[in-house]
Amino acid sequence: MTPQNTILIAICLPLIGMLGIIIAGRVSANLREAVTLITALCLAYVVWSLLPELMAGGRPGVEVTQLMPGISIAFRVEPLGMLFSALASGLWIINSIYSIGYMRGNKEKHQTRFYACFALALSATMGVAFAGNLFTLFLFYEILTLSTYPLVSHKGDAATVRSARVYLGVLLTTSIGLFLPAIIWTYVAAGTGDFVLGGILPGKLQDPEVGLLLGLFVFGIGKAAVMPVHRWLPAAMVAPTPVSALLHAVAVVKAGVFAITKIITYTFGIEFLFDSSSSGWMFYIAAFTILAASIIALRQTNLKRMLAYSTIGQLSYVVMAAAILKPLAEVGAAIHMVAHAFGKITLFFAAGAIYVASKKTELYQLKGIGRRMPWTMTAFTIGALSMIGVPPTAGFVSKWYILAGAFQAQNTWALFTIIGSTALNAAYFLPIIYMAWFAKEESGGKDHGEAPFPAVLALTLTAMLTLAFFIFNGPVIELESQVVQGLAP
Amino acid sequence: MDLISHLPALQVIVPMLSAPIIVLLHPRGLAWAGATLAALVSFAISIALAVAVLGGETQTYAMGGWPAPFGIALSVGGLSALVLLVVTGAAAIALLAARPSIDQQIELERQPMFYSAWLLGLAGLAGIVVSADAFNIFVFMEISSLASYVLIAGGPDRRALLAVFKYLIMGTIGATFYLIGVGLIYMMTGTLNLADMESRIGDVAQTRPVLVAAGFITIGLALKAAVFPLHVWLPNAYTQAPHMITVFLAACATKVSIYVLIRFDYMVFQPTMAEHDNQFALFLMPLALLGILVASAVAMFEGNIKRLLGTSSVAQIGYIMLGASFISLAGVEASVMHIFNHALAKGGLFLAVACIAYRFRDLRIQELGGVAKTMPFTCAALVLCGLSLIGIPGTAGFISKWLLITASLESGPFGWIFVAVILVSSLMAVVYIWRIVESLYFGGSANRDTVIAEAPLQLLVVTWIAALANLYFGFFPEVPLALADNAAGVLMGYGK
Amino acid sequence: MKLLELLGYYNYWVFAIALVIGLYAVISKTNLIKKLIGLSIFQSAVFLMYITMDKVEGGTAPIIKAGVEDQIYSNPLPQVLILTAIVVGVSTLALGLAIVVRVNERYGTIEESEILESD
Amino acid sequence: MIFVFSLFLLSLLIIIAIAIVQAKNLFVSVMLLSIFSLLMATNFFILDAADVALTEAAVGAGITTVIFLSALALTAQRERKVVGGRTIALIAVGVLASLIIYATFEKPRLGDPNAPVHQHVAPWYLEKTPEYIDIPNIVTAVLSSYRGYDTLGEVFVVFTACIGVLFILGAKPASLRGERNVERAGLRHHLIPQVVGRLLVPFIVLFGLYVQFHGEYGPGGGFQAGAIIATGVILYALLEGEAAALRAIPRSVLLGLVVGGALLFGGVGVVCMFMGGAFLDYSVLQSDPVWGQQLGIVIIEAGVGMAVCGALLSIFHAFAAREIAQ
Repeated sequence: MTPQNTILIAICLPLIGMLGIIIAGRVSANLREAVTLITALCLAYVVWSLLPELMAGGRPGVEVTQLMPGISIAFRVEPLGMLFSALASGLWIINSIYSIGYMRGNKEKHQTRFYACFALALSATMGVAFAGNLFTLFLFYEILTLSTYPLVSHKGDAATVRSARVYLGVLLTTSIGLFLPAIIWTYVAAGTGDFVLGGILPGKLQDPEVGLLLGLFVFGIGKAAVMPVHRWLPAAMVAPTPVSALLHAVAVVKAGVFAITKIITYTFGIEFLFDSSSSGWMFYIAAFTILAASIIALRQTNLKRMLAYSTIGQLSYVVMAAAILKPLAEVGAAIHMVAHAFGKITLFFAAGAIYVASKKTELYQLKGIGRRMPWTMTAFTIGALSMIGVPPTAGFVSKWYILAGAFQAQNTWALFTIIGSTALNAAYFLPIIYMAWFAKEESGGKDHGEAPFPAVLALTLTAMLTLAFFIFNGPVIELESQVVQGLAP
Repeated sequence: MDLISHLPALQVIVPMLSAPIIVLLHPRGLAWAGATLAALVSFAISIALAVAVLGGETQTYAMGGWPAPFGIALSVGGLSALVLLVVTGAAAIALLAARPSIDQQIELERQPMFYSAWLLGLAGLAGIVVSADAFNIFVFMEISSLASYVLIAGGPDRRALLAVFKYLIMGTIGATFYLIGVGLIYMMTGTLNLADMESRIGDVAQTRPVLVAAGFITIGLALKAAVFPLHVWLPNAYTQAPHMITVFLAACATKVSIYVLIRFDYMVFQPTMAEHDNQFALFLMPLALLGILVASAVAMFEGNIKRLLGTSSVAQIGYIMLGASFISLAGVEASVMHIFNHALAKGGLFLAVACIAYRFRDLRIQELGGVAKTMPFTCAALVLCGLSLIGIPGTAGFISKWLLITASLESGPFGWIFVAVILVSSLMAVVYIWRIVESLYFGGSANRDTVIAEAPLQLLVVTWIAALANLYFGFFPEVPLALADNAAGVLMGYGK
Repeated sequence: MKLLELLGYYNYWVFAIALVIGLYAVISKTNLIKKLIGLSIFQSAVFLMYITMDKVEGGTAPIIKAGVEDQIYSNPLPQVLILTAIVVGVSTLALGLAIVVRVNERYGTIEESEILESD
Repeated sequence: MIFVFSLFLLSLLIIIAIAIVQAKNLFVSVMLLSIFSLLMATNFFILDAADVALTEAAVGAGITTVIFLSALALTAQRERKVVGGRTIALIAVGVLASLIIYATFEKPRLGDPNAPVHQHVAPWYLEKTPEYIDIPNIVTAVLSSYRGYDTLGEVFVVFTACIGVLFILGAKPASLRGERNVERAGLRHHLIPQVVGRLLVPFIVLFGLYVQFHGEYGPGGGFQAGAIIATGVILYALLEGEAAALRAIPRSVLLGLVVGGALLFGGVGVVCMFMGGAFLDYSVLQSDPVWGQQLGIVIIEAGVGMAVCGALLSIFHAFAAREIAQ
């Protein structure tokens, strides 16, 4: 198995899995879910098998077909994409386990469609991660949008369809209206859209245009949910919880911030942007989003909506880290993708488990729930601490690197933003934790225990990952440092 | 002469001479089989022609053995080959699928005449495309127009009659304008052959009759091509026509008029008349932009699914005209590619609509709630073609949109305005396509007394062929792109 | 000669005026048959334009007379074109009238305004 | 003198055109239209276009009028009052007219032998026809050989119209089926038309046949002949009733004529291909190319005549049958 083949297999495997799921869905639910799990395991194996090559400095690539002269579907694996794909494929296994518990526990309809679209979304995610040029990135980015639409609108009632319309509307509007012209502009200006370390635009664009193009990219990639194009994320909360996990932790928003980071490093070039005078605004937009989203999160009463706004803030950490435009901050951006993924998936799993077990969705209902669902709430606590950035959780590591990057750039605003948002994060997570463990349960509630076993297993696993990442983060940092090798600090 | 050199003539005479035979085929199904066979043979011929043209040779043919300005010449270059592929492909695809739907809409004893008219329509359109003679184009334009009037008049609703009457009036005015223009040019040059015209028009290019002729020809053809605001006949005609006829006409009829327009303006007027390119652009560009925006906006509020798609066609014609009005290599290439890709997307969409219409009479969008539950395959094909119409990457529609935006950016200081218009209308396309999709998948299902099942296999399979073609040409557009490249080169004067 | 020159232009003017009279009827009349009558005038006018250009001074119809040298003949080509165009005209007309007959059967009127009201 | 006459005719043309548009009675309009066509034909004749004049007279004044009258019989006689919309129409056509008149001032004047039309292609036809085809009527030569492909197209236009009318009028309200063969008297009880008509019909048909086979030598050819013969048969139908005409030439024969004529024309072209020439290259039909051309022209003219005659009669019967059904 050459690395070239491995890349293609990684993209096709979920598609084959999807066909298998559709066929198996006609036979029995057990078989269908077995197919899902097997596909997820195989995918993870395939993706992770690329890791040694990458660590050794290899950048395997393959061109599939050339559509027009200069525009081709091509893949090239580099550290950022490797990290993203490894993360997504790994979390898909856990998410599948959790889905089985959740979907069965809730007796959802159209489960075959659900698993099939999930597999399709993963295929698109692999495509985004491995994309070797802007066109390929855009292609899979759009497939990801479309394949998640049926997942978001899964329930099918009027309110859900309306929210799904917002989801699709915002993502398609931004991607067609801004992202696409940005890409075409890049092709016209640079003559190519290939991802090259150090960027393809230096020397091709002048100053005010650089800022304009950057704006088209940042707001065009609506999946990164930088304000004001964040509206789709709370709207998508109508989806089943495994889908929320997919959106927030595994694929969708990660694809957004991944794309922004990748474009900054591989299309513009970090140093080019740092030297240009018209790109500074991106940092402030990200910082504003972090604080504003945190404040809005503080005012939420619904658990999932609160988590959604928390995600918007956390995503802008990545964008802001990338916008600091210094090597350590870029590494921090990459690590924060991982850290947030582990933490947020844990939180969503927990929220879903609470819903399955008790049908509770509002914050005030959570009083004393820790005693009924100790596993779930322990995991929730770990996830929340990671969001705040308390050691020994994953969140601490990434914040550390972003802060270090801010020092490199001597960017005091970044320091203030991080400190401020940490305080805000604490302000909206700690009361929940307190309430869950120490407040007295209101009487008259449903008598319930833990959620179904697969769900609990999944959230325990992710909580453990959150903790483990605090210690075993060496390889990740080593890999991502390759991106910024040779750059002045 | 060997068979290959006869291909341009065979392209027309195969369907044309099959038509009288079809009239006589009365037993059930035979007329359909004959017509389909003829259309498939035409399609094969056009593929062979495309291969020959890609080999580097423009195929020419002297009718009756008379040399060019004296006899009628045929010629097939990159542009013609591509349009031929669209025309014959649309006819072959639509005819292959047609039988169940036509059996439902046209009485059995009238079917032989109907299929015969269909072949005549095909022959007329093909005849326009291969012809290199201005008057001959008029004759075949009339064959195709008369045939399409007949075909549309086959629509079961009485409103079809009024729609087709309007179309007849507009079409005849357009054709007559064209005839006047050709007459004026003939008066000044003494020739009807297009290539000959170009070489002789130089001395008289600035005389009034030629200027007026350019106006008449452009307006006449714009009328036939349904360029905004001369499009009023189109949505009604497409809505009321039998469903399979809508598939055929929507995919290729107006495109052929655009083809003639492009050919005249680029090959006869452009190289010879100073300032013509500016006048042409000034005339067409605003119309194209307005057409794109207004028609897309109107389509967002249409209630009937066929009318919605018909209105969207007007916007898509705007895209094609916009590319042509840049008068640049990239612009023409985009325009020609969009002729091909829009035919794929719209043909596929109308095929899917025909599948739905086979089961559900009422095609108002709000009445189609939840159809996807009973017709999952049809609706999936519809979504795929819809995505192609919007221009989602990975579909054919994306390729031409990409080319068009690139051409806009290169077109000069106003490029950004064009890009903005294209993008805004793409977003409007998202809205109107998604209105359909939402209704099909999530709309509430009303009580129905019709048989609820998937469409007949014949319709469904062909619909899926069209849908998959949208995907295929989204990833492998080499062939149409090569033809479009060739066409753009010739039209811009680089390929001679 | 002056007269002939004037007449030459006069032919074209008559063409122009007859053309627009026909077009006017097509646009402004709401009676469907009247529209077709207008269309018929509109098309006939174009025939006049073509035939006007085939005339050559001192020429005769282009039928070659055996044994006569130096005879000037009119231009045969516009005549051929118009022969074709006449056929096209009558074909369009027949089709149009067939449609009108059916409109009358289905709507009970051939006035466009009344038809539009009844739909 | 002829110029003055011509000026008079042209002015009359305009006056009649206005009268046609103004007339409220559709019947009057149609009859005026017939006169308009006759005047047009006279003009064409003055302009040395004998073939076109013959055709315009047969088709414009004859067939068109008959079809219009049949349609009028099925619909309405009078036009309702029109309100509004006139100003816009007037402005539009005014602009158009001035545009065309603007263009006229740089046109070559009438009859100028140096006009471009008379320089390029046309002289070649006049010069080469004796050598290549050797028939006196150049119009026929151009029509059926040099531009034979156009004429084939023309035949198919007629064919399309024919099956179109049959298709559109073939949609019958179910209740009216089976009443087609109601006898109608025609004009049988009117003595003068009866006698004159009976005398005329054979001559008209005979004249048609003459025009058909004399087309190479004088004005005429398949198209004119087809139209004239059709007129004769229509006259017969008017006199004796439609059913009698159908007994003489049944519908199936008419359709056979149309299909046969179209296929005959196309078939000749295909035969040329098989014999090694281009489509419609008649010179390969015989060992002597000139003979081949003449043979080809005779056959395709026959095809045109059959197709046109059959098509026009089919169209007429389609309208007339509708009348009885109502």
